[in-house]
Amino acid sequence: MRSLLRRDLWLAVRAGGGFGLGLAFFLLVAVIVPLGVGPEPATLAKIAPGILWVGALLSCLLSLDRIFALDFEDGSLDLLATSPMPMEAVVAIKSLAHWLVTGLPLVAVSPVLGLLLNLAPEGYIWLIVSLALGTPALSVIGAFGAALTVGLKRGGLLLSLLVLPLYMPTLIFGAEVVKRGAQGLAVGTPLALLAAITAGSLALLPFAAAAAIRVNLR
Amino acid sequence: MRSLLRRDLWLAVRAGGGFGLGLAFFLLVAVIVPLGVGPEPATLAKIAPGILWVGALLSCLLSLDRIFALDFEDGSLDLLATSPMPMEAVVAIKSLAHWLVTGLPLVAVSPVLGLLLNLAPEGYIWLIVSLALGTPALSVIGAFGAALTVGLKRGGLLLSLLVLPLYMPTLIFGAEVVKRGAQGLAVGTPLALLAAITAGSLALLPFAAAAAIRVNLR
Amino acid sequence: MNMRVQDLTVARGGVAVLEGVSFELGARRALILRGPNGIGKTTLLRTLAGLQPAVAGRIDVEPDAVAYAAHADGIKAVLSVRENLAFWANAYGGRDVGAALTAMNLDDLAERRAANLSAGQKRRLGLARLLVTGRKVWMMDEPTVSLDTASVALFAGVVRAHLAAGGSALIATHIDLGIEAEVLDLAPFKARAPVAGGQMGAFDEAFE
Amino acid sequence: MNMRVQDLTVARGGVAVLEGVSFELGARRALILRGPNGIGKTTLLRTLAGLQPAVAGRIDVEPDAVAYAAHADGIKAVLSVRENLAFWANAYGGRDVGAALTAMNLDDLAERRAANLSAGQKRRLGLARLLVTGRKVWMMDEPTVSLDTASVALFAGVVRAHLAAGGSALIATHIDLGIEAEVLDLAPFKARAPVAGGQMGAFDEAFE
Amino acid sequence: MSIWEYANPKRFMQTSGVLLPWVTGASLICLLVGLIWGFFFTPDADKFGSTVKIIYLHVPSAMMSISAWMMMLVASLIWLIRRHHVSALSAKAAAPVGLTFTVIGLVTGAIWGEPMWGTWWAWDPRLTSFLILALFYLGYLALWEAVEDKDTAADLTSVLCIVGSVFAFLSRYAVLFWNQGLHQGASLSMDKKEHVSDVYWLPLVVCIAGFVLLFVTLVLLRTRTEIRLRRLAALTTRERLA
Ligand code: HEM
Ligand SMILES: Nc1ncnc2c1ncn2[C@@H]1O[C@H](COP(=O)(O)OP(=O)(O)OP(=O)(O)O)[C@@H](O)[C@H]1O
Ligand SMILES: Nc1ncnc2c1ncn2[C@@H]1O[C@H](COP(=O)(O)OP(=O)(O)OP(=O)(O)O)[C@@H](O)[C@H]1O
Ligand SMILES: [Mg+2]
Ligand SMILES: [Mg+2]
Repeated sequence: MRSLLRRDLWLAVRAGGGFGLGLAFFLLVAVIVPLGVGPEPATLAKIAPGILWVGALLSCLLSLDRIFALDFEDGSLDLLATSPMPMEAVVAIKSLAHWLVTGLPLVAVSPVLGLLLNLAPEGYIWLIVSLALGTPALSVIGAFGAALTVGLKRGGLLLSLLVLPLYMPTLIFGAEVVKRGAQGLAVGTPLALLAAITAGSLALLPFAAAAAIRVNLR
Repeated sequence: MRSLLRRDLWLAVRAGGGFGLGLAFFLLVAVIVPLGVGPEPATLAKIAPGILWVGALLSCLLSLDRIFALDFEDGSLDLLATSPMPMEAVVAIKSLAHWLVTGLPLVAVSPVLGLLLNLAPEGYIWLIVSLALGTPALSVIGAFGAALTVGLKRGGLLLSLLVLPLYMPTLIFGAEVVKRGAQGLAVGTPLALLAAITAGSLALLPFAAAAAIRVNLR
Repeated sequence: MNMRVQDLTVARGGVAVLEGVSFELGARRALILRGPNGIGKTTLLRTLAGLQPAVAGRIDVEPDAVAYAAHADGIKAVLSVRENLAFWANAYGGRDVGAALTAMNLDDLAERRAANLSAGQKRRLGLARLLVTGRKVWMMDEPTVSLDTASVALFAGVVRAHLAAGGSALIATHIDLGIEAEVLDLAPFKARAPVAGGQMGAFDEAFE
Repeated sequence: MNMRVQDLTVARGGVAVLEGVSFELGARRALILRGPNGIGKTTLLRTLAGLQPAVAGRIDVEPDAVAYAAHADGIKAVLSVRENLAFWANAYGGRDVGAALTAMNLDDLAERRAANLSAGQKRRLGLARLLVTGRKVWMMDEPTVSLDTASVALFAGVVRAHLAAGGSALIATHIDLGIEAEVLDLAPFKARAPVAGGQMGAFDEAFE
Repeated sequence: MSIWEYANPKRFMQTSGVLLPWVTGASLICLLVGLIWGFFFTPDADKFGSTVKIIYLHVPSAMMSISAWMMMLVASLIWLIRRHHVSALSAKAAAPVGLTFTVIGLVTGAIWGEPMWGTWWAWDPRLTSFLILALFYLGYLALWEAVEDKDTAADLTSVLCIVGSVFAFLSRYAVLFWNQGLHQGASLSMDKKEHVSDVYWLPLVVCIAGFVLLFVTLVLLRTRTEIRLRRLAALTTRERLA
């Protein structure tokens, strides 16, 4: 188990800087949106929570198809499936690795991007909390989508199509937390819902994903 | 030449519905942004031009890594490089195929998404015009990025990182055209600049991309 | 008895390719699967490895006894030879990789990135993986592809040592390995066409 | 004279692997490249095919005379066998694919999607591509990988016919094809280590 | 005789062939009666004029799109547990029908929303989960298309269907948990009739019956088509192998 986690992290770091790139994409989204939308601070402040969450979501999404696809292509997935590791554990560990190289760095730099987008000062703490709570769900939901599409060439877009609807509740409540936080309102309800979504997906989706992978390998 | 175009289109259509999926992603972006940002029509109308262009850009981006990567992995690219087709033509044709399955459908459905995002009625025509003029640039710039990253595993995010900065001028002027159009202002200048960018990239980038591929193959 | 297969039918793409395959594989024994291209060797091995369900028949094998080596080697290009092997060793319970490297003559290449190996060197690495699994039954799909004569002999020696230690091996191959082994010719088990009484998928049969 | 190579040095990963390779390849002649795994056969063939630059030496070959078949076959899984071949036929100027299909015994599989081929069937498709190129010099990297004995014989027949029609062939292989051909053993050309006077990349030499 | 015998394709073809004309007829009658009654023989509402009549399209189609997903859920579970191919094919057959109902529900809802709420679209919980459901229909269909082996496709789409049913349940029951939304609650339940008076209610029930029957008709028809397509594929394979 631990060796798989170590390998996946190592591969992410070595093969073209897993860390750096997830971040860079997040940064770029935070930069191109003001470019597209225009620079008025009031508008930006208003849309900042939403855009930051959308950015986090898209930068997770972009790296998803690689969770299993590389292992499928070079035959490792077949070999992992015949190894003593249960497929559920493989899925869980690969989601964890994905979160460590994508979600966690996003959480860490999000305050800086809040600055770029003129987020209200009260919002920062909630931005961090909501991302920390929500990004694990993004990773594990994404792993489920990646498992469904693993054998398919050009699975990338199909993957997005399957995964984005599943991301929506996380996005809605995550952005809601930040939005309310930025306005100084109570964040209890959306935060609880966000936590519930994360807990639910973490508990159930690895099984669904493992089943999908086994089907895709046959 | 024509056989390559036919093959690429055919591959896109057969392997999981190239057309439909690019569109679906565009649709999804147009849907998740209001989810994140909040539903007030006034805010949405204001950011609509920018968001629509960002959506178009991201949905191009997502399918980019497949322009050459699939051909590289199965060895076709080596064989194409030793075939009588000049690599420049290969790049040009593959960009064209990418545009036909991604850019063109985006142009066609963009008015519907304008509706979702509450775009001002005067903006629709300029949305279509600017996308029709700008998306070819997105495809060919993307092909250049894909050529630079073709040999690298996990090239997807690196590709985004390289390509997004190159997309920015297109994005800025494209969104500007729509924004001004929606407010009933003159769009001449940004439109001319957009056209210039597209013409320039179409004329020059296939050569750069072909050179990059040759380097990556050795 | 390390493995017993009775009256097995295997299918690919919903079409039965082999039917009625039966064999036994004892300890210290090797069985070589022969048959022309497309007869169904890969399909049979994948079924035995548990990657796809059998259409009919029984497979008896001790749990956790099988190690499978496919056409593809599952090598990570950015990891070194040693790291690649160490990962699989850990996955199978932490055996030492040094012996496996030496056995497959990879010592000199141990710190080389796998991306910089030649086709045959990659294959040697793929085969070294079997040594670190510690499993009794090795199932190999054309293991000697791309290997030169010296490496084929090296590999034959490794298999012989595995057999001598009580293991067994099931090998699909087109070339002669120089291992004393029974040969199972798969041609007689070729599935009959459905019109001639052969099997189709369960669904398609329901129409008859 | 279809191809002449003089004093060629080829490198991979910035390190010379073969130096001083010279040979001539006339019409109606085949040359078999031999050498242990990792000696540099693939590197040599890629250099000759123009995919990578030579470090030193000359390659003389008519323009547009070479067709190259690599380790990987460049087959699109979602296209049928015929479509795959037709694409390459068009790329090389529109030859008829029927004859190539027949020659490689692919007629029965012509409408099958390439994803559903076995390893050997895929390889036959990869080799059929050479037939539709209409090129004179065929360069092949381990063409018989995964092929069964019958298919190897079939392939040898195809190569013989190509030679008889004035073509020539350069084949890297570990097994015996049964084609009457000269053999070039690459072992003597193995590049010396830089300390022993061998070549390094241009950059590294500039430091001397 | 067990109910599972109908899962035999041959048996299914026979039985559905007998049933089909009857359900078709019944659904046409219900739809005609319900829609004509609803559109032409009910009074306009006091405040909103004739727009209220959209109810006869909106409510039944929105209901059916959710119910269709639930039917697909049941069919998928049967496939996963009992491996009856007809059940997988009926799930596949229901998807485009459900998607069409969903689109009708969305469009009529939007058209109705303009006079009622003053906006075409709002991000209210029911509406949002309904939209996500529509996207799920798209994804479900795309996944069926993308996978070549039909049994594999059935397995994968079944897993997706199970996960997606969260949103089907949400779009039906979200209004119960959140009251902040714009959209109507369960105005049709028998005990809460105060929302809709009898004049509207009776034709609506007929319309709903008509949509249910229409759904059954279309699903039977499409399942038969799917079965025939599978059979065609089997015969072609057979011929090729012979
Ligand atoms: C785009 C806008 C709309 C959407 C997506 C939408 C969607 C839905 C959905 C999903 C249902 C639930 C069906 C079920 O639970 O089986 C429903 C029911 C209903 N809708 Fe809408 N709707 C929209 C607009 C409207 C408007 C503007 C009105 C009228 C003011 C309206 C009135 C109703 C009524 C009366 C019901 C039945 C209530 C029930 O039994 O739960 N809808 N709609
Ligand atoms: N979808 C399909 N429909 C019909 N036949 C198929 C399908 N997919 C694969 N096959 C056939 O199944 C057979 C079994 O293939 P398999 O890969 O097991 O052969 P193999 O014995 O390993 O051959 P090789 O020696 O070439 O590797 C092949 O003849 C292949 O063409
Ligand atoms: N970056 C690198 N640094 C040093 N050596 C390298 C590097 N990349 C490749 N090599 C070595 O170059 C040699 C030539 O490889 P090549 O693939 O040409 O061999 P080959 O003769 O085709 O072998 P095979 O029969 O196994 O296919 C190999 O020994 C390989 O290990
Ligand atoms: Mg095989
Ligand atoms: Mg080689």
